[in-house]
Amino acid sequence: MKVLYFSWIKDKLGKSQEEIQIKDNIKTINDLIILLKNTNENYKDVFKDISSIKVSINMETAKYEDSIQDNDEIAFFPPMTGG
Amino acid sequence: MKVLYFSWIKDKLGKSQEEIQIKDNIKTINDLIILLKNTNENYKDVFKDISSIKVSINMETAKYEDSIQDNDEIAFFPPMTGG
Amino acid sequence: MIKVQKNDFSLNDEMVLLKKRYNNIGALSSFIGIVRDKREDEKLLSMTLEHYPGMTEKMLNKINNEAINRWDLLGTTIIHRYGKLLPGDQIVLVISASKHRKEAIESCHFIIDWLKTKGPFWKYEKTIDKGYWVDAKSQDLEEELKWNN
Amino acid sequence: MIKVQKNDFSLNDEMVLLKKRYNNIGALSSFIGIVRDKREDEKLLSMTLEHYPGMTEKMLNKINNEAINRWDLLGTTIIHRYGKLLPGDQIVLVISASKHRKEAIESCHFIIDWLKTKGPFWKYEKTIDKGYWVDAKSQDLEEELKWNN
Repeated sequence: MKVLYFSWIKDKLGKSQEEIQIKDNIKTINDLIILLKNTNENYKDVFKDISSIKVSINMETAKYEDSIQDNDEIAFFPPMTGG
Repeated sequence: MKVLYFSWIKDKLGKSQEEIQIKDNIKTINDLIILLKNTNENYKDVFKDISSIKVSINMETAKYEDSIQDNDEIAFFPPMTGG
Repeated sequence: MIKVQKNDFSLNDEMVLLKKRYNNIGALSSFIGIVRDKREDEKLLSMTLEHYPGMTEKMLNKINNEAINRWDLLGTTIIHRYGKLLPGDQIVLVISASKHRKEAIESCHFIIDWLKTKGPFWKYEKTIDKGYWVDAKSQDLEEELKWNN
Repeated sequence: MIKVQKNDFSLNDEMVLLKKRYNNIGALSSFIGIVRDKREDEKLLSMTLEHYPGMTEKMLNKINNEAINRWDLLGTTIIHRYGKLLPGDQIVLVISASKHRKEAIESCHFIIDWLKTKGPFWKYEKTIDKGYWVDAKSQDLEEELKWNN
């Protein structure tokens, strides 16, 4: 699974994207966040308040409870500031 | 008193402006319209429905009951269509 | 800045002028009115704008000042043409410059709505057969009234 | 027509394009967003726009289609830049062309409001001392919500 990070999330993690191998128990975005938070302190820090973090699945805005599959492209980013 | 006409009013009267000598009994726009209607059939026709005619005194939108003086510039025109 | 003129105008030139004159512009909102090709279903040949010289400048200044009083603006441009225009010709230009978008967009909208009902212009449209003085639209009055709140 | 690009754009060129492409345009409404000179009270050195390639095009098309569905429009243009920009640089352009002014003005307003909260862009501002990721404004969300009625 390809996971992308933007803005201050990218800065805090020190990377803009990564490949993550997910197992069968990772069924939703929420599950993925738990997996990431268990990796190291950086992820724990980034995802400590998920109310300020938006997520997309395959470039469509998504919710934390939405299902994900291994070939999905997931992105985490703060609220958009276009225009 | 200088009186100006615009749009179809100008066309119907066949003139865009004229000098009118007013006497002391002409105190308001309403009085002026009565004076004009008594001049000839053209004026009578133009002013038969004054709800569709706007008036200005010295280039400021005015009402029919507003007072006028001999040195004022009066204009009659249909509702504006700017922009 | 307001101008009443027979000649055409350039949106680009006016934008450049505004940008030179004011610092810290974050939003530029503009509106251009153009002569359409048709009058109802008839082909339009020309549109002639008659105006009331002197009163036009007075009213455009009034509209401009009203916008400046209502919104936090950096600068505005209003140019209104008169005389004989052809389909595709530009009639009117409004630009509002401000720090933030809301002020620029709303004031630009306001100015063009007020120009419709308060700018002393009258339009004469010519088709192949006939000429018509354009009637004011009741919808334009409604658009004006929404700014009274 | 939507474009996501690093390079600058020309309002004039885009207007000319729209006019060539569509007949009977009566109203052209435009909005340009520009990098301001300041961040709060500090002098701004640059603003870098990060975006999400692929999703950006998807969202801009979505916003454009929504405008076309909601209003009777002849054509629209949305150009959004990314990369490093300096104070005074243009960020975004929206143009709406329609027969009548109300449709052009409202749809242009709608598009820029939706771009603010739905365009996958993030702004990094640099001052002399520091760099800041720009927070989304709650006011922008309110502006977006008014289009739900």
